Amino acid sequence: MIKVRIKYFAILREQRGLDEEIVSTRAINPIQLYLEIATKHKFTLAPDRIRAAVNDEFVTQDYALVDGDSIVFLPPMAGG
Amino acid sequence: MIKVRIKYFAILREQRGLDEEIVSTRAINPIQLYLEIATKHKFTLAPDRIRAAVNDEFVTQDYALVDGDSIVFLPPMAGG
Amino acid sequence: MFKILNTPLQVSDLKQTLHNHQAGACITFEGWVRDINEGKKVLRLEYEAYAQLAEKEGAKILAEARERYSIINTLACHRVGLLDLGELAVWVGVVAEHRGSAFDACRYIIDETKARVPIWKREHYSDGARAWINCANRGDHKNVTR
Amino acid sequence: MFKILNTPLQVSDLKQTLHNHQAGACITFEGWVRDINEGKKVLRLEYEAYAQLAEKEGAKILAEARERYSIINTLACHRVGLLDLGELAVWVGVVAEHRGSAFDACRYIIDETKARVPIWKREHYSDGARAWINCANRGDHKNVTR
Repeated sequence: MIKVRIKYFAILREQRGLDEEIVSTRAINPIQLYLEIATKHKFTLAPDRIRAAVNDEFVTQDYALVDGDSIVFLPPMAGG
Repeated sequence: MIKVRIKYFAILREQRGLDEEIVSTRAINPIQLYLEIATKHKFTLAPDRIRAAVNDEFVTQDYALVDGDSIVFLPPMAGG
Repeated sequence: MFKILNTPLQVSDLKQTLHNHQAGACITFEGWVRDINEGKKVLRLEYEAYAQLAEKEGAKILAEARERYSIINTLACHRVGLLDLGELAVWVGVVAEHRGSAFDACRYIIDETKARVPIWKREHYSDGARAWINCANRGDHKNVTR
Repeated sequence: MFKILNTPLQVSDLKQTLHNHQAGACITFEGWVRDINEGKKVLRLEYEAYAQLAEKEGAKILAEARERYSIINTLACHRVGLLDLGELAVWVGVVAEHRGSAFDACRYIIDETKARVPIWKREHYSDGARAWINCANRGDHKNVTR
């Protein structure tokens, strides 16, 4: 088990009902973690539509999570 | 012979030394008229680099001049 | 520099910072809040950004534009928060010696910004509904809330 | 509308006239007086226009842009007279629902304006010489006067 901080934005923040939380997880990468929390909180966005950032950098979905990481799941961008 | 008004702009105004004049000419079209005045006033621009406008409309160089026309010889455009 | 701001963008101040005596062309892009999107009447827009990463990725896009195109300077800002119709959401300015590269760079920057910078948009409609744009899941409109 | 003006162009007033709640994108082009042209140091620029025909031909270009591209509105102004370094010589603004057609239309308008609108430019150099641009005859620089 590792502990990571998850920050939520936009539709995920709304569906989760909070801005951030610290979770204990057995997920070894962002995609596993997303599947875990998406099921729990009934997120509507399919995992293939989500990108991940760790410690304010984009990462691939197979990035190896470490204890203390701060992770953000990014819904499809819609700036402009 | 017809009488036409010639208005000068930019390098032609400078080389002619005036803004406009009325001339009597036997030229039947703009290109003939330009050759006539270019020789007389030592204009440096070759006739193939000049366009013509008559009565505030672009015309082709074989436009048939009529008495009272107001003609402008246009040096190469350089706006912007 | 790519800035995320939560206050109205001051276009003349932004453009002022780009002034340069070598520059012959300045192209600006402004993204305004429109009243209709895909047939639905929009009352206002809400933008939200992951600011740290947005400014970092935005700066990367500006650096790419400087490498790809012959430009002198560029600056971009994106506003976040609630915006009314007609308000300025995003501004991109590019100055260059000649216009061709300024047009190309400006277009590159706004295209890449929309694709890569973590900013999200929620439309507020006249019927009271709100929806996060690009977040419908397989077209089922589950993202619309009332 | 395409205007020839002999006073400084007021960009915010110009852009204001293009505001529209259907518009999602506004592209502007500004042509500024540069300090160097083809290696020569420029002190100031002098623009002269055949105003009646310039405004008529300019309006035609704007109408062509509206026909070719899906845009909502467009406006262009060109200043004449003596301009200092950094001053704004020409302004083109285009608003559209979407940015692609606004970029294309803006580029079309400035390209066509430079090619077709009867406006002439004389550069004043630091050595006291002046030259009408594009008027050298067969490269002999006879148009340079001191």
